[in-house]
Amino acid sequence: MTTTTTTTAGGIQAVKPTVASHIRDYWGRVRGGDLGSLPAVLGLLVLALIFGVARSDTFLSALNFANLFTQSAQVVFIAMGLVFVLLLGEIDLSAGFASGVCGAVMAILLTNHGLPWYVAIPAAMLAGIVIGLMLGVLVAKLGIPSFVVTLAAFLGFQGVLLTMLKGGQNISITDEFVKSLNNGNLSTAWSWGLAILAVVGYAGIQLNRVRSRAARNLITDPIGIVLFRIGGLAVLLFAATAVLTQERAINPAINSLKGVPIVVPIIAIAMIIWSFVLGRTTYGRHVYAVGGNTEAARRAGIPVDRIRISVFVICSFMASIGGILVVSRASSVDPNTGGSNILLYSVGAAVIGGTSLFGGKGKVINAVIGGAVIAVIDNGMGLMGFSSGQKYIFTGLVLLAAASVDALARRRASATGS
Amino acid sequence: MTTTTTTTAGGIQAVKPTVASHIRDYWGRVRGGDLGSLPAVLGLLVLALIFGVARSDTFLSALNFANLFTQSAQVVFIAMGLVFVLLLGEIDLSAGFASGVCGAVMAILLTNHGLPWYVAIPAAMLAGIVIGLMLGVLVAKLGIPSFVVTLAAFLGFQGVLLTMLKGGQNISITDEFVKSLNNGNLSTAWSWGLAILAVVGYAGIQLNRVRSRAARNLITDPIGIVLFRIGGLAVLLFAATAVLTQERAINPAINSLKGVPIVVPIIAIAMIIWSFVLGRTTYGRHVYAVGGNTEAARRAGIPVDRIRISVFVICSFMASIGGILVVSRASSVDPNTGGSNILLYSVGAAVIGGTSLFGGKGKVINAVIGGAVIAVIDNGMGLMGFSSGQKYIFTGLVLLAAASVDALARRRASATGS
Amino acid sequence: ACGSESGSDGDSGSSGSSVGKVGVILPDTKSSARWATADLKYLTDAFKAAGVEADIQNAQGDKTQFQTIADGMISSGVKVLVIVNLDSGTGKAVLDKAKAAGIATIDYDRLTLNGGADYYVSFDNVEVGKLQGQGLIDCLTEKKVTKPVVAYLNGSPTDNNATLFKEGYDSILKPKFDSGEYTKGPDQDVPDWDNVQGGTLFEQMLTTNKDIKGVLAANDGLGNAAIQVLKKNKLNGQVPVTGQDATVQGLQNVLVGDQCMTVYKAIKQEADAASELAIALAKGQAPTSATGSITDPESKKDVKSVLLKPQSITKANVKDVVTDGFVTKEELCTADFAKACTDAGIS
Amino acid sequence: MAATPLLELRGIDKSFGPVQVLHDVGLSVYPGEVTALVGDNGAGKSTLVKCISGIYPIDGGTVTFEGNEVAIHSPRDASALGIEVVYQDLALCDNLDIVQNMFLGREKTSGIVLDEATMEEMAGETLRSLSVRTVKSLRQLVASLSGGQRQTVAIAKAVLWNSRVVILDEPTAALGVAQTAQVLELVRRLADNGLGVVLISHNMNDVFAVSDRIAALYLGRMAAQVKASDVTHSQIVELITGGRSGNLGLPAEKPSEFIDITPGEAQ
Amino acid sequence: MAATPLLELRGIDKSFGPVQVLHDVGLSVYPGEVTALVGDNGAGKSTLVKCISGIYPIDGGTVTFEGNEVAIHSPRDASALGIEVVYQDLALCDNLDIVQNMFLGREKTSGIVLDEATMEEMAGETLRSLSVRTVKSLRQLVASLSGGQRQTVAIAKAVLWNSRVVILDEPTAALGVAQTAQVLELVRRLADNGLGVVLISHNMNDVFAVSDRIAALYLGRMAAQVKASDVTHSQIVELITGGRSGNLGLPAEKPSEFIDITPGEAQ
Ligand SMILES: Nc1ncnc2c1ncn2[C@@H]1O[C@H](COP(=O)(O)OP(=O)(O)OP(=O)(O)O)[C@@H](O)[C@H]1O
Ligand SMILES: Nc1ncnc2c1ncn2[C@@H]1O[C@H](COP(=O)(O)OP(=O)(O)OP(=O)(O)O)[C@@H](O)[C@H]1O
Ligand SMILES: [Mg+2]
Ligand SMILES: [Mg+2]
Repeated sequence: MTTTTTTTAGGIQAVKPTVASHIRDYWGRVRGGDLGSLPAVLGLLVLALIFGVARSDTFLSALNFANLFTQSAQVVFIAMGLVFVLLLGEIDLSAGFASGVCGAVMAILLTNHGLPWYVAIPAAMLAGIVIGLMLGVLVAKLGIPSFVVTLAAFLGFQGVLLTMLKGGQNISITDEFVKSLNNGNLSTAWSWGLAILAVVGYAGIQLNRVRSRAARNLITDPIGIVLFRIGGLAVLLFAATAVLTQERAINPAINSLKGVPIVVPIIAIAMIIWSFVLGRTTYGRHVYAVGGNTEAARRAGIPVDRIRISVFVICSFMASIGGILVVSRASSVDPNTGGSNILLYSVGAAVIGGTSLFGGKGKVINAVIGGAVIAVIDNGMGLMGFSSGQKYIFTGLVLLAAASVDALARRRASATGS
Repeated sequence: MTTTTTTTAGGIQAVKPTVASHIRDYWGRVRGGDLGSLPAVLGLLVLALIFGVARSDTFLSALNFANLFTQSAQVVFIAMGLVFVLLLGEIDLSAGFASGVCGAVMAILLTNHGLPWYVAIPAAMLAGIVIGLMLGVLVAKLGIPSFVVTLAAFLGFQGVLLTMLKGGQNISITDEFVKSLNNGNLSTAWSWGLAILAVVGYAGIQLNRVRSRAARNLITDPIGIVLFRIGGLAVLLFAATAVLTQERAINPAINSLKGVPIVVPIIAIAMIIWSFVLGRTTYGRHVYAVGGNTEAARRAGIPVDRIRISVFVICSFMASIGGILVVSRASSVDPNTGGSNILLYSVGAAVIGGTSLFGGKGKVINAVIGGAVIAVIDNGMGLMGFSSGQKYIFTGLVLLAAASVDALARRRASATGS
Repeated sequence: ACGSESGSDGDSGSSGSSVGKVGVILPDTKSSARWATADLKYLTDAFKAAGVEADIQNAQGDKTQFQTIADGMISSGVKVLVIVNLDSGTGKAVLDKAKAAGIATIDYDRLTLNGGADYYVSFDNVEVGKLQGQGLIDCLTEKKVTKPVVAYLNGSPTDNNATLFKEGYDSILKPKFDSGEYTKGPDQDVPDWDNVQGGTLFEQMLTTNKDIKGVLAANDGLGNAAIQVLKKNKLNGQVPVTGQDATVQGLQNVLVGDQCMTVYKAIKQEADAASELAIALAKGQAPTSATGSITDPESKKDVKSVLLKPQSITKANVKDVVTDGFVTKEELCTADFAKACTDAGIS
Repeated sequence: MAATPLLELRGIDKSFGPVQVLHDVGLSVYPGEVTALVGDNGAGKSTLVKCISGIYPIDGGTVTFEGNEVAIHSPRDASALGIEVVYQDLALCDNLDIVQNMFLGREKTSGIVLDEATMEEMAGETLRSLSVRTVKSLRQLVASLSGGQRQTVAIAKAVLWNSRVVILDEPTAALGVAQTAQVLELVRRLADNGLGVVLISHNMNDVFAVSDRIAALYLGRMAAQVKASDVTHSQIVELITGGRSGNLGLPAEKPSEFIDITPGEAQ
Repeated sequence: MAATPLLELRGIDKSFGPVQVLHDVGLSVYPGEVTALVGDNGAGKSTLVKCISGIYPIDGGTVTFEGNEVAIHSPRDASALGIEVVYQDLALCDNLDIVQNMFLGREKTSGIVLDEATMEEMAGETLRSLSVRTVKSLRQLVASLSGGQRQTVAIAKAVLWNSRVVILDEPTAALGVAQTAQVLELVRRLADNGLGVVLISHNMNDVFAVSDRIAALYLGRMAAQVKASDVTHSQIVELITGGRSGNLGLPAEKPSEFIDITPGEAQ
């Protein structure tokens, strides 16, 4: 093995990795069971393949592809928020109905009080923050298990929602801005513009990092690998943009439908922000620490209670955005908004993506990938034309299959390694 | 301090506790935060007081007292089963619908196939065992997180139930034996007989234990405390029996209603058996060990996978009994049997009773006490005449209040002690 | 020793020993907004006016709760029990218990099969479905659509009423399918009547089958969910959608032409009929209003009934609903719909 | 050496439920000195340390820091005073890597972004100074470290900061020969820099090698606090195992509430 | 002393993902002898133990027990062969009490009911023999034990059974003076009873006090396995820290893949 040995600033001997050694290392890690989100992505591909074969004409159409995003927005947002709560080993059963309540706050302000969207949306988000604060204080300060607190909240919010909707009315919204959030599309120019911006931004960050670490003589990823990553992202994003900027209307004569759904950049921005917070800030580090070993975190002087409260705030805040988006999509809110299987789906999304229910392990992007798995299942099932009973059964089976890909991949890996 | 020092068989010096020292010790333990199910019992008393004051005529009536048992049977049974799963730090989201499926198995065999109860009931239980085996194998052998497996099963069983009921029909049962299980009452003679048997049995076991430990020169509880316990149980049981053997029919002329509900001894027997299994057998010890520290258990040679499978089997088995009882009570099964909030209530019951979601901590009796809390809330709310919205909200608040009693008690205790 | 003394905490001071208490159990808040908004109000008003103490509760779609509430009412000594069952099985269990306690029983809105209630007050749910089917046909005819593909967005698979509605519209539409005049499109149930899921389901239907030309949605909420998807594709108004319940949202959709029709059940009539019966029974009188009768298809026994007719609402007669006081003009004719309201003659 | 102690405990009592673990314990830590805290297994050494660092609330007694009475309610308070502790039960976050653990609660940032590069550099230097040679990468999760490697990380974490008092609870228990020597040298160096150091150890050679004073706990009571130069090896062992040695230590009668092994109630 | 080893390892390889921790390791354990296994922190001692006891699957090499090649896939297999291990990371169930932990996996029963009384008696005797004096009750949860008390419980757990080979991974690290002496005596007694004993320790005094043979691991390779009487204290220290001492040990060049500290990729 010929490795170039460089001396870094600290005076420590280190090995400068080459592209080959990097790939070897990655493969070693994969064989060693450190798979990251690979299995979930694999599961996603398998699912896409299955549905693609079964319903090739529709599942793989641009229209359906665009629909996927708008359909999954609520679950993805709640799941992203839940990742924070799960990272601490807590649970928030009330996130679904919290999103319903926040959606209702917005709808009531818009429709019943005639307020503009720039009042109604912040109000809904504020409602989310207040809800989270309440839950967090009960859990952190009184020490009631979060399962019980949020079970109580699950019931309570259901009641609040019913009461807000005067016992069960639907409230329609007509505000075009709000409706466009989860129904509208970006123009073709904006679509391409944002895609290019994203790729350029990513490239900038990656290259800058290599440069600055290299300047301090710390080990960097080989430039080949970095370029490969940037290229990969570019190909993916541009392909998706190309598909989404095609005409996909059912009847193009009546109505043109093209461009990236507005909800895509919304999801992307949320994902980037929260990934940044978790991965690159002190706060995020402390969340992992408290989730990994609360006692160690406390001994390190981390304000455990405040962290605990904050994750509930983040979760409910994200749920409020999920609520806003689902109300936007349905253009109405009803007492079941945020009910049904939304919560279980959201937790499932986070867990499928690789977040542990015991805390300390998980990433925001996992929630997005897991949410995509759930959305694809739901979406594909909708195309298959099963009866209700069959649909439930197949959804369960497909979910299980997607999760087994993950489990088996990790198992195989750990059999050869640790 | 005058303590009598005896020398035990092992040649180790030991202190023979007196009644006074025993009480002192108990108080020390309570101050030290080791409260057992005391707070849950306290919560129960507080609830009974609230509802008793608010609806003194109805809540405290013998009829309502008897109703409490039949109303809570399903949740209590599922919660008892869930304790095993939770002890391992796993979860079973499908227990609710599993109980529905098993109930439907019984109903279909009874009604559609005209089979007798002694075929249908074992068949339903068998269905429960098979379901549990399936879930357990998926979790233990494939290594898929139990949250995902049972979420898939939650969906799948919903579909199975719908399919079994041909898309949404109700199946009524007419078998009198099955219907009596969760509707009938014991005769007065049987009621008293069983109550006396229970007290005598308990006394026998306790006294025998004292005798056999004393014979080996090991420390025993002071006989005064043991007699006090036996007396306490006797007073409690006899008082309850006395209330329940009174006539409680609204209109005794039409229909006499008295005796202990048949479901009471069913719950009691299940509780005794599983408490025995958890507390006094090698298997139970191993369940705690795996839940407390899986790796330590594995290193001690405990077959972790088999234990993991077994708890799912027990859980689904208990769910099947819960299903049988709920079908008995409703005299019918429909696609929503075992749905709604049954699952969350059951997990809530276990958690309120003091079972940890992280494994290693919990007792079967806690599930019964927690189930009682949930049942009292539900029952009491039903008597208050709230609107739907209010009812959800108040149920949430009362649940929270009951849980805070627990949390605050433990907190106070731990502030003075550890 | 218990239950014989009836509660005296009601707000009616006139509850003498001869006037008993009435218990009403409503089914849920999800299958329709009516239970929590309309029935509750009308029944409460009627009982209050008659000075009869009433305990009205909602089982929130939970069968176990339904029974728990019934147990509570029976033990609190009601004299009349009015139930809207969640399914016939539990319904029957409750009715049996009530009868054993000597309580008079009324099936409200839904007949408990083989339950043997004393009275039955209802809109005919199959009839509702028939109106929906007919309404859709009328709209399609009016739009001169040939060989339309019709999609079904049914109610919750676990709700027996959804089955009855479907039976109704199927009976009207099936001949059209059979004759080849219409084509049957996708047919899906919406779990829990969940509008969001309904929207996704319909979106998937439309993706699969791009020439859906008519949507039979089981209620206004689901109708609205379908309309939102159609709107996205600018197909709203061209593809007729049905509904039910005459909700504000549904009526507004009808007014602007996005929704073909809704079914109005004059709930006040139904509530009044039921409360009249209950009040008479509570006062120990023999009720006279139950003139009709219906045969329980399972027990083959006759049940004394009050049967009411649901009404089909299109743009032309939206104002009837307002006139009836079921919705107010203020609720309905908000800024966005003011013009449509005027056009429809609501002022 | 300064006459006034940097940290002084007086009359500390601590019970866990019915069991009293510390009885009226006093301890003085002087700047520039290494105070060894010795005692048998279960004597209460670690409990005392956790009382000082605010992990356990004390039931009675006072803590004086630089002459002022202080109330330490949490590890935050302790580190605000400049007290750093290496705990016996190491308390590392298994899901974080070496660098992340070493800087936990004191992360270096540039702007709001974590400054990983600086932290990595500093961590590498500190570990090198502790003779750690077999760690494969500073980004290895601590869950996968060997016992000695974990202990080194915990020690490195505590000495990275400018503190006034450093308390080390059996820091060399899992360390190899070379690493132990390095840590003892470090302990001496810290004291020489004017810090107050408390070293808990069962190894008498180590104790006598570096400490200026020795405090011996016996069954939760402070048996004696003496200058290391005034006592012999065997006297200290007697204090540890019997609570007294000649005229040193506790009065003769054995505290009545301690009995060898009390088999409790079964179940 | 018997000529054939009771337990023999040959050519053991073990990697964790990309990192190879053990290279071609051989080790022989003879009945009636104490074999000390020494090595620097992170040398791979605990990993080797876990490979023997079936916690980690081995990547290559053979394990021979009493002359027969065996495959050990789990701790159950190991204890079926009569191999008992005291692990460095003690692996106790914090939610169980002392007696329950000591008998975990080997509970005494009468009929199907646990025989708590017998277990309590046996546990008490064993602990007493290990000089444990400050445990308040045998029914105390192990979570509340001091470091040394936990270690004693783990040791007591392993020696309760009739086994053929006992492996102790740094058993005296947290023990006090008296307890350490007891454990060393126990180790010697076990060997004298004809068991094969493997003792891992960083304390050279202890190693030379009780062991018959010494095996030194260096960076995952077996540097030397020699009779204790043939080597000196300082030779062993050289083997530990450098991998060779005079004509003992590994060939001179340093294995290329080990580099002091390799700062990995940030994040
Ligand atoms: N949380 C607790 N609850 C009850 N007893 C406890 C608790 N923590 C410690 N103890 C008891 O207090 C005593 C002192 O424990 P401590 O850990 O302070 O001992 P130590 O001197 O550090 O011993 P070692 O040298 O073994 O580390 C022990 O007998 C222990 O069992
Ligand atoms: N699960 C794992 N994944 C990756 N590396 C590991 C893992 N377990 C151990 N290692 C590495 O293997 C090497 C050997 O570890 P091991 O625990 O065997 O050392 P040891 O000789 O017991 O050291 P100590 O004396 O400190 O206990 C260490 O460098 C450690 O970091
Ligand atoms: Mg200690
Ligand atoms: Mg080791």
